[in-house]
Amino acid sequence: MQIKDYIIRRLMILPFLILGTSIIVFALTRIGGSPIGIYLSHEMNPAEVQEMKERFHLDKPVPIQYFYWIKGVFQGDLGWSGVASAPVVDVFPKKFAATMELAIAAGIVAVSLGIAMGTFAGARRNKLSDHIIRVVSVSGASMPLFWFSILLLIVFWVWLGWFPIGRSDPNLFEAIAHPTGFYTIDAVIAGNFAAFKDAIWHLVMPAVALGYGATAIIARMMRSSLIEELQEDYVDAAKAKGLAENVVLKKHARRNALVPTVTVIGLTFGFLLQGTVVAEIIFRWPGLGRWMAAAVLRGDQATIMTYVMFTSILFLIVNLVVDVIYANLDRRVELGD
Amino acid sequence: MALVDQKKIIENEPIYDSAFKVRLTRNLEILSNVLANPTTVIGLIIVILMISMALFAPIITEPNTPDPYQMPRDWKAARSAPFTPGHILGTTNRGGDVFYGVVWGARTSLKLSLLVVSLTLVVGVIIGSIAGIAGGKIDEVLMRIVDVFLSIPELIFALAIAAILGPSFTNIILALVVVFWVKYARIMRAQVIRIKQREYVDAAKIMGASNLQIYLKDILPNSFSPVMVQATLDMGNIVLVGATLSFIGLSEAGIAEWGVLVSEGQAGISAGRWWASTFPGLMVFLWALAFNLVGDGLRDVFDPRTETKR
Amino acid sequence: MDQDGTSNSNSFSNRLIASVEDLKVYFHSKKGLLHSVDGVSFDIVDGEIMGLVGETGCGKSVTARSFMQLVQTPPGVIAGGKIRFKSKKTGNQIVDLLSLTENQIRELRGERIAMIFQDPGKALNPGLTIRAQIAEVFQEHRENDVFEKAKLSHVLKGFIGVVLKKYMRQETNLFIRLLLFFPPIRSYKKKLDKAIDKLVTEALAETQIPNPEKVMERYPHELSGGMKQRVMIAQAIACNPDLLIADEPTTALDVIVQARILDLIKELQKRHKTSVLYISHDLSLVRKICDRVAVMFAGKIVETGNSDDIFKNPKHPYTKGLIRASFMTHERGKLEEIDGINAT
Amino acid sequence: MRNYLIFIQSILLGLFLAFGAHAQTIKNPGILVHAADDEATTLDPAQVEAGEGGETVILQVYDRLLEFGPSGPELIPGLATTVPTLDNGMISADGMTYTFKIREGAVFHDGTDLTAEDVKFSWDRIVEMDLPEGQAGVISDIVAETSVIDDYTFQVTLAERSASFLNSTVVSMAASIVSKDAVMANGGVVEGEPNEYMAQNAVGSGPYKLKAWNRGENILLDINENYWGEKAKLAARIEIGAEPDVRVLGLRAGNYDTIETDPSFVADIEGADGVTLHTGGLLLEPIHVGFNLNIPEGSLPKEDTIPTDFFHDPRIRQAFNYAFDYEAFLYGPLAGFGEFNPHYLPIGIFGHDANAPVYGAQDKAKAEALFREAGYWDKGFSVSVITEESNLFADAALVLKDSIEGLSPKFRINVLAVAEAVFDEAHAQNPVEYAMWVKNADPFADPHPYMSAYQHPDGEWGEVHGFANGYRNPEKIAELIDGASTELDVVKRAAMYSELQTLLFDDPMWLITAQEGVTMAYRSWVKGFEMNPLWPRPSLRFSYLDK
Repeated sequence: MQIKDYIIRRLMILPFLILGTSIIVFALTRIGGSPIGIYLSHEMNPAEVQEMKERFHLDKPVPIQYFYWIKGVFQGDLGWSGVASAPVVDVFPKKFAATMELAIAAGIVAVSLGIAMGTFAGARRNKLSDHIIRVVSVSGASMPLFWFSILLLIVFWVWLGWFPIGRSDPNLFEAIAHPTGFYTIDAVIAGNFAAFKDAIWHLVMPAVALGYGATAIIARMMRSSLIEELQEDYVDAAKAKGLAENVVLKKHARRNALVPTVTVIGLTFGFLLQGTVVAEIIFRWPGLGRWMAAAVLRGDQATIMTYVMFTSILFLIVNLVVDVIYANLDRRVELGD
Repeated sequence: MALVDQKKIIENEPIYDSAFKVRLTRNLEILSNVLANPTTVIGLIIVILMISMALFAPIITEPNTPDPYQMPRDWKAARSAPFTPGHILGTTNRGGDVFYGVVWGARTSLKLSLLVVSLTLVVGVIIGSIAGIAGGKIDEVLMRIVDVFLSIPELIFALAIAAILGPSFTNIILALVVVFWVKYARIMRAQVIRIKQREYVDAAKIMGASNLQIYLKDILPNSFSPVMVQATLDMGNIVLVGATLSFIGLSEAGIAEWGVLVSEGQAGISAGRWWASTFPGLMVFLWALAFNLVGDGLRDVFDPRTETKR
Repeated sequence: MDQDGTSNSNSFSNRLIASVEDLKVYFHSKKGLLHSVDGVSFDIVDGEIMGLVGETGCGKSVTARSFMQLVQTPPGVIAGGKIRFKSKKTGNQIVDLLSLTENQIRELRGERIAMIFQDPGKALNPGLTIRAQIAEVFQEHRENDVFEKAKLSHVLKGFIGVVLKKYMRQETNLFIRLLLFFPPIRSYKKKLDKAIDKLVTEALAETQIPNPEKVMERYPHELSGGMKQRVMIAQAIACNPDLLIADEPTTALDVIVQARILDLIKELQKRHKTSVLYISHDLSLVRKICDRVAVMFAGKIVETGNSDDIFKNPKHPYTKGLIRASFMTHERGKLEEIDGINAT
Repeated sequence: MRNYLIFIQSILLGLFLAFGAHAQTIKNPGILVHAADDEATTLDPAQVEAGEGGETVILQVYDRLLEFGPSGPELIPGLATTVPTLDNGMISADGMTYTFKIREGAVFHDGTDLTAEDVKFSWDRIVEMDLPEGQAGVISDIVAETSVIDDYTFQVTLAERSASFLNSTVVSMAASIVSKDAVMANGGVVEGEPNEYMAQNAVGSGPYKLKAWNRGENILLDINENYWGEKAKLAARIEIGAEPDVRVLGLRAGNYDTIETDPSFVADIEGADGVTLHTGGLLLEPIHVGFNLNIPEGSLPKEDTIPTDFFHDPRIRQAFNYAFDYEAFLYGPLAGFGEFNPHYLPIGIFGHDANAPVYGAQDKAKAEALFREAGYWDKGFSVSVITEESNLFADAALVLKDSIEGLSPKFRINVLAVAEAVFDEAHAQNPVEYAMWVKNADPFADPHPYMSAYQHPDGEWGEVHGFANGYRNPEKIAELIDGASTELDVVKRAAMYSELQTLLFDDPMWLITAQEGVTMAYRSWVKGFEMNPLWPRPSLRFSYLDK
C-alpha cells in the first residue's frame, strides 16, 4: 500500500476513533454519578444545588448531556473546570504547553540517552558495560516513577539544593512575553539568557525522572535490535569492504536498528504522557498532568474529559506519525493494516 | 558434526504431530532454556519469595482484626524508628506497622495482580478468539472497539475510571480490568489468525473435527505462549500502575498497600523518617522488576527473533 | 610483514596467492566446543579459480570468513593455523591474515580480498541506496583516485582536505556536517560525489547491469535477486582485488540467473586475472568453473585436486556420494539452463 | 559514543560548578512565599465560599469596614474609622442601626476613590447576586437595609437585634468592599450569575494588588503603594496546591517562607534548621463526626446494617461519644496540638463553660453498657462513615473505626474516604444519604452561629439531619438557643450557653473529636509574625510580615 493511501485511510478512521473514545469516556464519567459535586459546597441547600445543576445542564438525561458537551466542543467550550476555577479552554493552552515542554524534554533525554546506551551495550554484548546498562534498563522499566521522583526531590532539591521545583522563577517568568507557552522557546525569543537558564534548570529534575523509564525502554529495544542487526550478513559485507568498525556500527547497523526503535519511541510517548501526571505532582510542574490529578481527586469531570480526550487524540496522531516514519525508514516492509 | 545433525532434527520436527508427548518434551526444553538465563532465575527467585510472603502473610504477622487488609494502627506509637520493639521496620504517621504493610501489601498486590490478570486474560482471550475465528464484520467491529481502548494511554485511562468510580481498592481492580484486557484480545486474535492457517489445523479439519474441538485442542494451546509472556509482564505492571493510582490517592483509607504507604510516608523522609516510604517503594520496585525479568526471559525463549545465530 | 620467519616461507611458492595451513576454528556452544574447522590446509594458485566443496555446515563458510577475520569471536575461537596471503599490489608481501591487527586487515578487506555473499538480499544493507553501498568501497580505498577524478588533488592538504577526507571516510560528526553545508566545501563535496558517482557507474556497468545510473539510486528491495548479486559483485571487484571469495554466490538464486552470474564471475576473473575461492555445496557447478577443487567434510579437507580429476576419479567415499547427489541436480539444471540461454 | 559521554560529563560538571555551592542566605528577598493547600476558586467576595482558597487572597487584596486585630477576637478599624459601640452612639440604643464613618483618602487599585456609595454597592451586590456558592446569607439573613448618609457615612439597619453582627457579618470576606466603577464596567450585577471579571480579578483597596494568577501554580501579589494604612513590606507569592510533603520540604529548604500547616506536619518540621514553629492557641473549627437522624429509607451503602432510626436513640449517640479514643486522636494525628473539647462551643469563644461536663476520655465500659441498653451489643452493626481522603478528617474516621471495632468484633465501621467533590455532593443532599460523616466546623467569633448552625433543631444542619427526631427535648434546646442570640446582657447570655452545654452533653448530636491547636511553621527569617485563627486560612495577613 502506498504511504499516502495509508495515511488517508488512517486519517479517515481517526474521527471515528475519537468519537468512540469520547462516548466511552463520557459514559464512564457519568457512571460514577453526576459531576455536580465539584461545583457544590456543603453549605448549599437543595434549591441552590438545583440551581447549580441547571447552570451546568446536569438536570438533563445523560445522552442530552453528551449532546450539550459535543455542542460545546464544537463551539470551543469544554466546560468549566472547578479545579482551575476557569473555563477549561482558557486554562488548557498554558497547561498544555507546560506539559508538552516537559514531555519533549524528557523525550529528548530518553531518546538520546536510550539510543546511546542501547548502541553502547549492543555493540559490547556480554561485556561489563553491557551488563550494567541492561541492569539499569530493566530496573528503569520497573522503577515506580513516584518513588524515584521522591528520591530525586529529596537529594537534589532538599539536600543539595541544586535544582528547583516548579516550572520557573515567577519573576523571570513574568519578565518575558509568552507567545508559544514553551518557556524555553519564549526565553530564546525574548533573548533573555537568565530566563532560558531558569527554564532549563527547572526542567532538569522532572525531565530526568520522567525520562528514566523511557530511556530504559528505548535502550532495551535499541540494544536487542542492534544485536539482531549486527548478526545480519550486510554487517559482515560492510566489514568485508574494509570499513572501520565505527562506520559499520553507526552507518550500517545502528541505522537499521533504529527502525524498530522508532515504533518503541512512539509508544514511549504515551508512557511519557501518562508519567507527567506523577512527575508533575511531585515536582510541582503546572501542567495538564497535575491539573488532571487534582481533577481526579476533586471529581472535576470537565477537566477529566478534556484531558483524556486530548491525550488520546495526541497519542493517536503520534502513533500515526510514527507509522509513517517507520514506513519511510524501513525499506523492507510495505505498509499494511 | 553430530551436534549439527541434532539441530536439524529439531528444526524438521513434523509440525502436524500434535501428540501430547511432543508438547511435553518441548515444554521441558523450554523450561530448561528459561532457567538457563541467570537474570530470569533471579527474577523467579524474587517472584517466589514475594508470592510466599503473600501466601504466608497470616503466619508471618498476626492478621489485624476484623479486616486483615487494614493496617493495624497504634496511634500513640506513630513514627517509630525501625527496630523499635514490636515494629521491626518502624511505623507510619498513623502508627501503622511498616513490616505489616510490607507483608500484607504483598498479599494486596498478589490479589490485585492475580485478579486483574486472570479477568483480563479471560475477557481478552475470549474476545480475541471470537474476532480471530469469526473474522469478517464481527472481527472488524471488535477490533475497532479495541482500537478505541488502545488509543487512551493506560495509566490515564485507569486514573480516569478509578476517579469516577471513587477511591477504593475494588474500583482500582475494576479500572485496571477495563484498561488491560485489550492487549490480550489483540495478541490472541493475531495468534488465532496465524495458527488458523497452519497445516495441522487443516489436517484436523479433514479428520472431521468440529470447530470447537479444533479451537480447544489445536488453536488455544498453541497460541498461549505469547499470552503467557504478556500475563507475566502484566503481573508486574499492574502492581506498578495500581500503586501509582494508590499513590495519587485513589485507594481506600488505611489499607495495607504499598503505594498508599509510600504516599503516607513521603513527607517524613526529609525529617529523617525514610523507612515508611522506602520499604514499600522498594517492594513495588522489586515486584515489578522480578516479573519483568521473568517475562523477558520467557519472551527470549518463545520469541524466535532473539535466537542468536552461530 | 611476514610474521613467521623462515620455516614456512619455503612452502609458499611464488605461484600461490594464498595458502591455508592447518586452520582450526572452534565454536563455543551450549553443548560444548564445536570443531567447525579442524585442521584445514589448501593452496590457492595465483590466477586460478579454486573450489571449496562440501555440504552445508561442514565449515567451508567459516574457512572463507577466516580469510577476512570475519569469524565472530566469541563464540568462535581461532584455535590454530595460518592463512598466508600474497598481496600483489603492495610488492608481493606475504602476510598471515590471521595474525594481522584490525587496522591491517581492514586495509586488505575490499581492497585486496573481496567477498561475495550467499544471499545478496541479506548482504546488502536494506537502508542504503546501491550507490551509497558501492561508494563506500571507493571512499575507503580509493581516496586519491576520487580526489584526482574530481580534480581536487590540490585541496588535499590543509584544512579543507582534512574535512573532505573525514567526509570520505565517513568519520563525520555534527561539526563536520555543518562545515560541509557551507561553501566552498559544499561545492567540493559535490564534485567528490560526482566523481564517486562515476566510479560507481563504471563498477556497475562492468557487471552488465543495464542503466547503472538509475539502478544506483535504488534501494536493494527494489531490485531482483540476480540484480542484487550483480551489485554485490560490482562492489566486490570495485577495487580490483587479488583474491575474490565467492561464498555460494548462486545458491539463493534461481537456476537461470545462477548460470548468468556464474558466467559473469568467470568472465570478470579472466579479464582482471583475479584469483577466486569459489565455495559451493554443488560439485557440478564447481566443476564448471573451477580449475582445482578441495572437498571438505566435517571440518576437514578429505580430497584436493584438479576439478576434472576429482569429478572423474573420486577417491574418498564422501566425494563419491557428493558427486552422485549433485549429478542429478546438475542434469536437471543443465536442461533448464540451456533453455534459458537460448531463450534470450 | 564517546562524544555523548563527554557531553554528559561536562553537563554534570557544569551543573556542579554553577549551583553546587551557594550560601544559605535569605532566599527570595523582597517577597513572601506562602505555600497554600488549595487553589482559589474565585476572587469575587460575592462568590467565594467560607473557608475556601479565594478568601486567602481576598483578605489581602480587599478591605472591610472592620477587621480582627493581630491576635484575638478584638475588632480594629478597617475602612471604618471607628468600631461602633453603644457607648459611642454608632449603634442605636435599640441595637438595630449601625453607623460607620468611612475613611477618607482610601483609593481603589484602579485609582478611583472609595466612598460610602462603594460600600453600599458592595453589600447590596452580594445580596442581589445571591449566588448559591457564595455567602449572601451572611448579609441578607441579618441586614434589612443599607443606606448612604453622606459620601463618608454608611448606615445599616438590621432585621432583628443581633449580638454577633459586627464580628460575624462586618468582618466577613463576603462583606469586602469592591470598586463600584470596576464592577459596573465589567459585567455589572446580574442575579444568580457569577461575574467572570470579578472572579478572576480583584479591584479592592487592600495593602496588596493582584499581579497575576497562574492557575494551579501561583498567585502573585504586589505591594499597594497607595495604601491608606501601613504599607506592606514584602510582595507576596502564594504557591498553590502544594502537597503537604512538598510544603514541608520547601520550608526546610528555605524556598517557602510560610506554609499552611496542620498538626500532623509538626513531626516533620520540628527541629529543622531555620524554621520556627508557631504554636499555642486553638483553631475555632472543632473536628466533628456527624450523626444522621434523617436517613432516607434504602439509601445507605449496602454494607450498612443499621436501621434508619439508629441515631434517634440518644444512648447510641452517647455510646459513640464514650467509645471514641480521644487520646489516640489528639496524641496521634494532632501530635498533641489541640484540646479535648467534645461539645460545640469551642474553647476561646464567648460562652464556653470550662466546668460543663465533657466526654474527653474514652470509657469503654460506659460505651458497652449503653450499647447493651440500646440492644446492639449482641446484634452488632455495620455503618459507613464518609470523609474526605488523606487529611485529618480521614485520620479521625480511622480512629473512630479503630475505637468502635476495638469494642466488639461485631461492630464494623467502613471508612469511605472520597474525593472532596464527592463528599461535598453527598453532604449537600437533603436528606444526606449516609449515616455518618467527618468534617469540621466553620470558625465564628460568636457562639450563636455555632449553636444555630450545629445544634438548633431547625438550624442549618438540624433541619437537614432531623435533630428534632432525636433530642430528648427539642423545644427546650431551640428556646435556649434563640433566647441567647438576642440577649444583650453578657452574664445572662453566658449562663444560657452554659446550660446548653450541659443539656447537649446528655443529648449529643455530634461526636467532637478534638479542637485542633494552632500550628504554623515559618522560616525564622520572617519578622513580625502574627496569626489569628479568625482570619481566613492560613490565618495570616501578609502585610504584617517582613524578612
